[in-house]
Amino acid sequence: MIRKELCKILSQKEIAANIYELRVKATLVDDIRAPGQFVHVRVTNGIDPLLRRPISISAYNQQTEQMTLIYRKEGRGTSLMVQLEPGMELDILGPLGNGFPIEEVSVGETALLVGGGIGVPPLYELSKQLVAKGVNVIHILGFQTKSAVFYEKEFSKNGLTFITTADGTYGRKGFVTDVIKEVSFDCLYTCGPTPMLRAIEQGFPDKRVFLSLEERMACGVGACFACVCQSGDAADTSYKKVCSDGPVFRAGEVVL
Amino acid sequence: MIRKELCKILSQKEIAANIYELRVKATLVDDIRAPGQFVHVRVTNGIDPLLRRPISISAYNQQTEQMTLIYRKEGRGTSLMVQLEPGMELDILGPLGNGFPIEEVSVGETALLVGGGIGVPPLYELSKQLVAKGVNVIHILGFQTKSAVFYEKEFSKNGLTFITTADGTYGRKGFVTDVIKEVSFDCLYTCGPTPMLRAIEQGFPDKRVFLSLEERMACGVGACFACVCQSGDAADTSYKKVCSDGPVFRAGEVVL
Amino acid sequence: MNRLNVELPGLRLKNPIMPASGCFGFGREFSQFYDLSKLGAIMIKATTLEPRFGNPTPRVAETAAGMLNAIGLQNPGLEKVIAEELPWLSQFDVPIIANVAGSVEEDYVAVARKISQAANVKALELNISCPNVKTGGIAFGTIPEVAKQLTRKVKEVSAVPVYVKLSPNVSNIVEMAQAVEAGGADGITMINTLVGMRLDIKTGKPILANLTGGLSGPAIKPIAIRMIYEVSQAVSLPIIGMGGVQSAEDVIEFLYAGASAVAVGTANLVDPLVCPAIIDDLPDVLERLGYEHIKECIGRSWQRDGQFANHRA
Amino acid sequence: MNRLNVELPGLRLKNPIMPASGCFGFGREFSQFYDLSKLGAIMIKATTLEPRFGNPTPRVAETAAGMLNAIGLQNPGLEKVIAEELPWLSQFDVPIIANVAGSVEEDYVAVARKISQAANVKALELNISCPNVKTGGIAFGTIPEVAKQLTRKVKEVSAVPVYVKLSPNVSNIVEMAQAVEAGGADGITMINTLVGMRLDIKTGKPILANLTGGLSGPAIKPIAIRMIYEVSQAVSLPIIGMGGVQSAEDVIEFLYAGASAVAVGTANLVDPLVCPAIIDDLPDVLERLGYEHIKECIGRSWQRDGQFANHRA
Ligand SMILES: Cc1cc2nc3c(=O)[nH]c(=O)nc-3n(C[C@H](O)[C@H](O)[C@H](O)COP(=O)(O)OP(=O)(O)OC[C@H]3O[C@@H](n4cnc5c(N)ncnc54)[C@H](O)[C@@H]3O)c2cc1C
Ligand SMILES: Cc1cc2nc3c(=O)[nH]c(=O)nc-3n(C[C@H](O)[C@H](O)[C@H](O)COP(=O)(O)OP(=O)(O)OC[C@H]3O[C@@H](n4cnc5c(N)ncnc54)[C@H](O)[C@@H]3O)c2cc1C
Ligand SMILES: Cc1cc2nc3c(=O)[nH]c(=O)nc-3n(C[C@H](O)[C@H](O)[C@H](O)COP(=O)(O)O)c2cc1C
Ligand SMILES: Cc1cc2nc3c(=O)[nH]c(=O)nc-3n(C[C@H](O)[C@H](O)[C@H](O)COP(=O)(O)O)c2cc1C
Ligand code: FES
Ligand code: FES
Repeated sequence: MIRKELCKILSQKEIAANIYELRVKATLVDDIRAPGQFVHVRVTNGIDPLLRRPISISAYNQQTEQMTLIYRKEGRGTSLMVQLEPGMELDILGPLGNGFPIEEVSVGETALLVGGGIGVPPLYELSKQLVAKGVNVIHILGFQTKSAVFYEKEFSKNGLTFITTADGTYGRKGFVTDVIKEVSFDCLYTCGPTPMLRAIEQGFPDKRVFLSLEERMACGVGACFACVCQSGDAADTSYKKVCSDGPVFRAGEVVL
Repeated sequence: MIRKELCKILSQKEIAANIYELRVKATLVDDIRAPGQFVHVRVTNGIDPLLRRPISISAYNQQTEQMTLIYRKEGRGTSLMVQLEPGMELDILGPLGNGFPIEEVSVGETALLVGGGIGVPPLYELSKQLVAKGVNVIHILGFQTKSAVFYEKEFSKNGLTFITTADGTYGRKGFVTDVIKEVSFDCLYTCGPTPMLRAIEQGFPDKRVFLSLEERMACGVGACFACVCQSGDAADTSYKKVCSDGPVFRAGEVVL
Repeated sequence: MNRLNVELPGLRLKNPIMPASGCFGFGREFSQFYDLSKLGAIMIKATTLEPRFGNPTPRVAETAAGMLNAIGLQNPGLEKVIAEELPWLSQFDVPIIANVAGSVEEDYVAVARKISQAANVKALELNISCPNVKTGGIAFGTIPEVAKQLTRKVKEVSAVPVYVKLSPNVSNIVEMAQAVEAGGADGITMINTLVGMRLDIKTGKPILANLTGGLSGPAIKPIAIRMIYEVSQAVSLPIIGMGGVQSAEDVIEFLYAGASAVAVGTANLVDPLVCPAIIDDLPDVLERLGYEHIKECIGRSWQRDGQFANHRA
Repeated sequence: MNRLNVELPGLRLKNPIMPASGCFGFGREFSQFYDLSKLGAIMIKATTLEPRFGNPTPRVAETAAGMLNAIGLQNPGLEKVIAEELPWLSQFDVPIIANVAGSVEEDYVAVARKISQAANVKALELNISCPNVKTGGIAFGTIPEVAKQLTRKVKEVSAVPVYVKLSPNVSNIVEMAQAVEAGGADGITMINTLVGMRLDIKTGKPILANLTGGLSGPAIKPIAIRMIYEVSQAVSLPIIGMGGVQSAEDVIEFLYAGASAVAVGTANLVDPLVCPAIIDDLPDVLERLGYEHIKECIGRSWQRDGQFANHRA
């Protein structure tokens, strides 16, 4: 079930340049079904800004009813989120969409998790759940520059972790796609900018690949048709909604 | 000089039902010239609400560069002001307009100060300055109901103070105009709702009477012509601006 | 006592609140949040003869106190709406207002004839004002003679009353309203969105793939109020008002202006529970303002005082 | 290097920023806050032949991200503006754009002839679009043929270039722009305010004494951008854009849309220092976006990529 809930802020901290980790307590955590689902955040009761902001759930714990959101300070909405302090309340709608299918990879197989920038957060919970299941996990995380890198330690606990930076100030210089070629895997999960997703999709036509997409949204629940993408099957003139059919799709399922 | 200044909040408290007393530190206090001037407050950096809110200066101290604003929680703007806490900053434009002329009353004379509801605050500094000058001061303060009464003690220190409430729950039942008839005075200063001002103006055509007006404002500095009123001299087709020519006018100077 | 019920051509409304077309899909998503029978009515997404994919993305952009959309009438097409969406909606005790769109007159007529026969469709809303479709749409909505003609054609075939949805992108909204009245419309819904645009500060290019989009939300409310104020005095048709409604107070303001019922659009996208919240708030707001029944608010802005003797305020 | 200078008919602007007419009076109040020579130009309050008292109060009402005004062209009249206001303004090194208004054609012509001869008046802004005056005003702004005729008459007598200020309250803004171009206009300023209304929740009556007022502020920005985008591609006249500008980024968005300079209206009423703040911010914003000179931004939204070879982004 999707709930609209006033959630209590537990903590907030800046974990890299302009990257914030926000922990909240919320009963809607009970209804999260898979890593990669997201929530839709109303950053103000007023009209400035008007629309909600979609943010991935980067970790959650159903025992404690807590979840973690990691976001980058971008424009007006996320700048207002930065001002949240412990004890305050935040209007959250969720959980939304369909997450990464962990049943697609079996015990003993290797999963490759590839994240670009602000696409990294949802992979963290995925990584934890895959490891708990007994899957080998390798991470390739791409960032713009050294100061933007976050969660290297956390991911490293779960498996081999490569970091790339576009400007070479940390880890390998270049893009995640440069590193992918060097590792072998059974199943690939990825989230990040569309050009990255497109390169990955084209690079591994024969593998099990799951992509998490971003699109500008209004309702977040499938009612307004703002966030559609075309079906990958050319004969099928229907559409998929990123918010309710996605944000995670199997490679080829939709046109990137 | 008028300044636009980010002023530090010193304290805020609710002094009657929905009536708040806000103390701020501001160098613009140096430029206040008379009681009855006002400031124009921007309650948010954003666009909701867009316009500033005019609030009278109810007390000020040029030694300490502090001033006090007393306001009623009405709509969106004043509701946001209620959230201000010590240490926060508030964008204030001021001091604005022309205040009450204390030079119009001489030592030993009696001044009657008549305030209605949210017209009471600017009279407080006026009362203090008149007493300091050696003028006898009598106050008649009208409120809706008992819970809305504020500053009775403060005014009483300066002189005889009558309280009226419209519903009779405190002080005399009725309106300030019922009490005025019973006192004698040399000069009258008043601030409050227009019907009250009109009654007072008509009641004492032969006395020195000064009225502080309210009008919807935009700029607050005299540029936009939002807040005009007609000159009391019928032959004069010009206009007066409440924000820069007022808010205090001599009775008869403008059409109420 | 029900203080909220309103009767309009074809529509017995429990209350004057309904989601606006395009902001509620066909109701399925919102049925997760509350019982749709609570609503006065539902205006479903625009239906065209054939399925439409709509415009490329991005389709939405935010603006100050508003948003732009260029969905482009995406919908599954008449057949599927009749076979799947309307029967699904019939489980709820709520009248449906079917939003009818097309590129040419024949499309409108074909959709209107068929959809007006569905059991739960109690009225049509003729969408002659969608700014996001290239052919037809906009011209129907800005030329009085064309709007009148289309209204007449649709009236001829419709089994239920026809409301015409007016575009605010005109020099003279009264003229448009009078034209559709002359064409036989049973009511008017207004306003649709204003045509707007946003540019990306980095690239300099339009944010919306469609370049322009329709502006909705609180930003347009003063324009909607003004137009309803003008139109309600110039025609004798009832008006369903919309444009930036977010609260019960906003609803009252639309009724004062001259609307008989009110649709909520963009606000559903921000708060999926906004319609039931408004419905729950209305009785208290009426009480506070001193009205026995919501009908007393209708047209108050231009009625002479005393017209409603039983107003207590 | 000056990265901000722009040349327009009659106007050598140090920078493309100027206060919009009616939001700056005749500059006196703002001169308390900063040196007016800093501005690109000043658009002074509308001047009419005779003094005007304007509308009764309340004259302003707030709306979501905007405001309504119904000042009604209050001004001291041509004679006083020429005898007192313009000479006072001549102490500043800044071109003045005189906003000319009237009820009938003869008024416009009389004001234009006289005021265009003042030494510091470098251009006229023909206000054919003020929504708050009963006679004349609005009709001039919505009927292309009338606008063209008026433009021609004023051009005949004006000693300086004539810019015509367009109303957004029309079905077809391009048609209006083309009409004034055909009438001989040297430039266009746009947009004026949209007609709106607010009702008092307690009384049900309009808040403004004038009933309706002109909507300005951030709420209308997407409409202004769209209209400038359309008009700048359809005429060959330069455009001074306005409508909701609050920041240097907003200025860039207007230039992208096709404006050559930008006026700031309502924002002056909220922050009297907004114009100098924007002027100070612009070089940094240009630097960040990779432009050598502000002119490179003009019309970028519709120009083909690569048209400006020296853009670094
Ligand atoms: C399913 C999904 C999951 C996401 N998860 C995360 C996350 O975990 N962490 C994170 O930092 N960001 C995430 N994003 C991106 C995030 O939604 C945007 O960064 C955010 O909306 C920007 O808001 P703003 O007000 O700061 O920026 P502004 O640029 O001021 O926003 C203006 C408008 O554009 C929309 N917008 C801007 N950028 C994006 C974008 N990339 N995707 C969708 N809409 C956008 C905003 O929602 C808003 O409506 C996610 C996006 C989607 C669709
Ligand atoms: C010179 C002057 C001095 C004032 N001094 C005080 C004071 O000391 N204490 C106090 O509580 N109030 C004072 N007021 C009234 C105060 O400005 C309004 O109560 C306040 O603006 C309401 O804002 P809001 O957002 O809460 O209400 P809303 O009703 O949401 O405001 C909507 C709009 O209407 C305007 N408005 C609403 N009421 C008034 C009003 N009475 N006068 C002028 N504009 C109004 C607002 O400024 C705003 O633009 C003064 C007004 C003026 C003109
Ligand atoms: C995302 C979106 C989609 C819309 N689709 C339609 C539509 O299909 N048919 C229609 O007549 N109006 C459509 N509209 C317009 C609304 O029904 C309504 O007239 C307008 O948005 C103003 O109301 P609001 O400000 O409450 O949103 C749409 C509006 C939005 C925001
Ligand atoms: C209080 C006020 C008074 C105005 N007076 C005039 C005027 O006299 N002449 C005119 O052409 N435009 C007038 N305008 C319109 C502005 O010049 C401008 O076109 C409009 O407000 C849009 O810009 P903005 O959103 O930046 O305010 C006025 C606007 C406001 C808010
Ligand atoms: S955001 Fe509304 S359908 Fe996806
Ligand atoms: S508020 Fe602008 S002139 Fe007084």
